[in-house]
Amino acid sequence: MTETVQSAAAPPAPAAAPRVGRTRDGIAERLAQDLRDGFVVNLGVGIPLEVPRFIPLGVEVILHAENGVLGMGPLAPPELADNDLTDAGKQPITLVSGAAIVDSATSFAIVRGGHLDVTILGALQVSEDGDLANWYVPGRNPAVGGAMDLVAGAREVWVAMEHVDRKGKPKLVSQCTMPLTGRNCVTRVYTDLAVFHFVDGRLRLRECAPGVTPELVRERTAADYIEELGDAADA
Amino acid sequence: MTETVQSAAAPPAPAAAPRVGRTRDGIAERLAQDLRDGFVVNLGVGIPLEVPRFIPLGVEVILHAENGVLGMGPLAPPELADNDLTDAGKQPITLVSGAAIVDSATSFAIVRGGHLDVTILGALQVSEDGDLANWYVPGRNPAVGGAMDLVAGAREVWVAMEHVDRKGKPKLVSQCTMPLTGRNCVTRVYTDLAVFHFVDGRLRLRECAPGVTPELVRERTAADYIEELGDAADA
Amino acid sequence: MIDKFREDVLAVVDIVPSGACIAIGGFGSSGRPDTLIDALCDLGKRDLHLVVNNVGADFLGVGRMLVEGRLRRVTASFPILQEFYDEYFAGKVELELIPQGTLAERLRAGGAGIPAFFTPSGAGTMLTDGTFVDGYNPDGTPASHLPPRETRVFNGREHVLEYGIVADFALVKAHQGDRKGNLRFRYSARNFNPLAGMAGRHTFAEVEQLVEVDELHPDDIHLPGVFVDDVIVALPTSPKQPVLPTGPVP
Amino acid sequence: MIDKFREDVLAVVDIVPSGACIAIGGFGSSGRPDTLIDALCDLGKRDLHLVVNNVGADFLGVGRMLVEGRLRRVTASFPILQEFYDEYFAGKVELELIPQGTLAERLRAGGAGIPAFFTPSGAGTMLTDGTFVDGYNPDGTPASHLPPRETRVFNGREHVLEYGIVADFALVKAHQGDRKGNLRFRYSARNFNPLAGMAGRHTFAEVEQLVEVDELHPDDIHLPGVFVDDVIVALPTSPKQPVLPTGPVP
Repeated sequence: MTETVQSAAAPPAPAAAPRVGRTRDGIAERLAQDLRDGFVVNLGVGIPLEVPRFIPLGVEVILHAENGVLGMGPLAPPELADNDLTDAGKQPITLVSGAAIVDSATSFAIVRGGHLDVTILGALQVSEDGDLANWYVPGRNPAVGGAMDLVAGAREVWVAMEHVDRKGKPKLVSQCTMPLTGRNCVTRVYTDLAVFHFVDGRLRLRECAPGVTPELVRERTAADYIEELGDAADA
Repeated sequence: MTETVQSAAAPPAPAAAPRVGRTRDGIAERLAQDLRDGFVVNLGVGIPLEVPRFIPLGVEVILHAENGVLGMGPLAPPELADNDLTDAGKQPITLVSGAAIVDSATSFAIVRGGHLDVTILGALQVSEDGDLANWYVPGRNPAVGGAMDLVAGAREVWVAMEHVDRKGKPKLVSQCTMPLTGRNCVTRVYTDLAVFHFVDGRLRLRECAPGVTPELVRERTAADYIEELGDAADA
Repeated sequence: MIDKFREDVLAVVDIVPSGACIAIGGFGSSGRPDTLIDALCDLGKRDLHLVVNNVGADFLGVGRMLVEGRLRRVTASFPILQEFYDEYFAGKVELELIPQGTLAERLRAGGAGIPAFFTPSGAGTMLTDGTFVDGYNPDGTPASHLPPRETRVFNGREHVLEYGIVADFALVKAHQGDRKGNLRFRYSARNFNPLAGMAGRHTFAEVEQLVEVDELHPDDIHLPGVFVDDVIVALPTSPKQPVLPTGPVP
Repeated sequence: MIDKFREDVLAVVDIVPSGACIAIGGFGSSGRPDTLIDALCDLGKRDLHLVVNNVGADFLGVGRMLVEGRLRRVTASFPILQEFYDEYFAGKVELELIPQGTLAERLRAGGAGIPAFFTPSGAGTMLTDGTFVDGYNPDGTPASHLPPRETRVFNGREHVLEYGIVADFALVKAHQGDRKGNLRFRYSARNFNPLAGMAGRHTFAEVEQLVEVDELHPDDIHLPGVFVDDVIVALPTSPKQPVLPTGPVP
C-alpha cells in the first residue's frame, strides 16, 4: 500500500528518483479540497476511500453506496456491526443524519440519471481522451460491480491514483491497453504528482504537487496534454 | 343508466323485441362468478364498477387502482373522505385489510408486467380478432388514462358491456370502426345476452343468458364467432 | 451544511424561466403542488410545457395555468377540463396525449438515465401511429401530429419505443419532508410525485409538514433528498379540496 | 381468503424444476434468502440459471449451490468466490457478467413489462462488444461470448440495448412480511430484493418476522403482495453472519 514509483527492471521507467509528490493520503486530501457543500459522491476502493477523512469543515457531502445507501457514515465499530447495513464493499457501516435507503434499481437511477455529482475512482489507466480502465486485468477473475454505471452516469468522474504503476509505467496514456470501463468519461485526475482536468475533450495539467516540476510530470506521463498551470487554472 | 336495446330510427337495429337478457347488474353478477380467489383485478368505469358487489363469499379479490392503490375498498362515506386517498376516478375511497400503496410507475409495472390477473373494462366495440375500442369517440375530447396500458399488460381483458349500442347497433363487430385501445387483447366478453371467450384467437360463444336463444345472439352480433355452448364450454 | 428549506416561495421558483418544461406530480387534486403552481402563476410565467397526468377538473393548479393562458404544450394522459380542450382545438395549446403508464415510465426513465425503452402500451393505436393531432391551427385544421413510434416485436407482440423525459424543473407535493429534502407521501397522493421529482433537473418540493431531520426513518423515505433541490411549506389546502381527516383510514 | 404463508418450505419450493432460471435478492450475505436457497439445495435441484448480483464470499447461499455443482449459468455483476471462477474457466458454469446497474434495471424492466431499454452503462466495453467469454470449453478455450449489443446514440452518447429479465422463479428475503405477501426490508438488506421479487413469474419470500396483516402501514410496504406468491419464515441466521443488534443504527 506504499507508493513505489521506481522499479528494478522495467525499461521505460524513469531512473530512480528521489521520492517526490504526495502520499496516498495526500492525494485524497488534495482531492477533498475540491468537493463542494451538498455534493452527492460515490467512492471507489483504494485512495478514494480515504477522501472522507479530509473533507473540509463546513462541507457536507452525501456519500452514496451502490447497494442503496445515501448518507453513509464511517465503518461501524464491531459492537454496532449489522449485516443489514453494509457498504458496497460489504463492510458494516453507520449512517449519518438525514440518511435514506433505496433499492438497487433506484440506487443506479441516481447514478445514471445524473443525480450523483461526482464519483471518485481508482484507475489502472486513463487515456488522453478520458477513457478509463479500472475494472479488469486480463487473465484475472472478471467482476465489474457498478464501475461501468458510475462512469457512464455521474456528472463528474474524478480519478485518484498514483501517477505511475508499480513497475514505474505511466498510467496516463495515449490509449488504454487494458479493458475499458468507459469511454470519454474521466473529468479530472488527481495523482501524487499533479492535478489534471479534462476540458473540451482535452487533458490539461492544472497543478503540480508541491516540489514537483512540470518537467517531471511530462517525463512520467504517456498522454498528450496541455500545460495550463497557474492563473489559467480554474475549476 | 337503464338498458335500451331498441331504438326508434336506427335502420340496422333488430325490430322492437321484448326485453330479454341480463340487466347491467346482471352482467356484473354473471362476470363476478368467474373471478377466482386471489385475483388482482382492475375495474374500468361503467358496468365493471358494479362487479365488486357481486363477488361470491369466500372469494377475495385485490382491487387495483391505476393511481397506486392495491386493496381498494368501497367508496368512502363523506365523513371519511380524504383527498389523499382516491381511486382512479378521483373519488374518495376506503382500503381493505392488507392494502398497499405504490407510486404510478410501480402501479403500471404491476399492470404491464403481467401481475394483474384481469382488467374488466367497458367497450364501444370489440372485434372478432379481440381488438378493443373503448377510449375515444372521434370528435369528442380525447383522454386515454390507463386504458391502453391495461389492455396491453393484464393477463386477461374481460369486457362487460351491453350487446348492442343505444341505437341497437352490434358492438361485437368484424372490425372496429372506432379508434383502437389495443389489438388482439380481449379474452372474454360478458353482455346482457351472452358470454364469449377468445380461445386460440377465435371468438367463441360459450353461454347465452337465461331466456336468450343462440339465434337472437347471432342476430345481434356483427362478428364472426364459433358456437361452443353447453358441455364444450370450459373456463 | 445541507439545508434545502426555503421560506420565500416566490424567490425560489423565480428561477423558472418562461418557456420551461416542467414535470408536475399529482393525480387530479390529490398530491397536486398547488402552492408551487400558484407561485409560478403569480410570477407571470408563460409558454410553459407541462408534463402532468391531469389538467384537473377545477381552476386550481394546472387548471389555473390554463385559464390564465400560461401553457404552450401539455404532455398528459387525462386532461378533462373542457376549457383545456377549447384551447387545444383553437390552436392555443398543444396536447401530447400518452398512455398513463407510459407517462409514468417515461418520467422514471428520464430520471434514471434511461433515454428510451420499449413498451406494449399504445402499440397499434392512433397515439403511436402518427395520426393523433397534437396541435391545431387557429382555423381548426391540424397543424402537427404526434410522431409515429418506432416499433419492434418482442415475444410475438408489437411494442413501441418511448423516450425518457427529463424536465427542466419538477414540482412535487409531499406530506412530510425534512431540510435534507427527504420526502414522504401519504396514501395515493404519492402517485406521480416521486417520478416527477426524479425527472426534474431541478426539483421543488412543497411539504404539508416540515419535520426534523431523522424524524423520517431511512427505510420510510419515499423520495430521497438527492432528487430534491428546494423544500417549501405548502400553503393551507384550498377550500375546494375536502378536509383531510387525521384519523386512520378504515 | 388470501393466505400466502406456508409452513413447509420444502414442499413450497419443490415446484422449482431443475434447469429453472431463478432471480435471487441480496448483496453479498446482506438480504440473501439462505433458507430458500438451502431448500433448493436440499431438494437436489440442478442445472440452475441464477440471476444474482454476487456469488458470495462464503459457501452459504449461492456459494453452496456452486460448490454442490448445481449451477449451469450465473448472471451477475460481482461474483467473487474463487471456486466460482475455477468452475467458470473449467467450462462447468457460464458467466453472464453485466454492470450492476444494468442488472438491477433489467430485473425491474422484466417485472414491469418493459422488454428492452437503452442504457449508457457498458457502452464501448468488452461486456457489450461481443468479446467477453461467457462460457469455456473443458480445455480452457472459449466456447461462447456474450452477444454484442445493439447500440444507438442519444444526446451525443453511445447507449446499448439491454433486455428485461423475467425469471421463472424469484427468491427474496425480507425483514417483515404478512400473509398477504406484503414485504418490508431493513436498511441495505433491501438492495436487489424488491427487483428480484418483481421479476419472478413465481416469487417466494422468506421473512425474518411474520407480522399480522395491517401491522405494516400501506405507505410503508416496500414490495406489495401482488408480486409475492408464497411466504415462509426464515430459519435463524447462520452463525457466519454477524449478530444483528436490535437497537437503532447510529
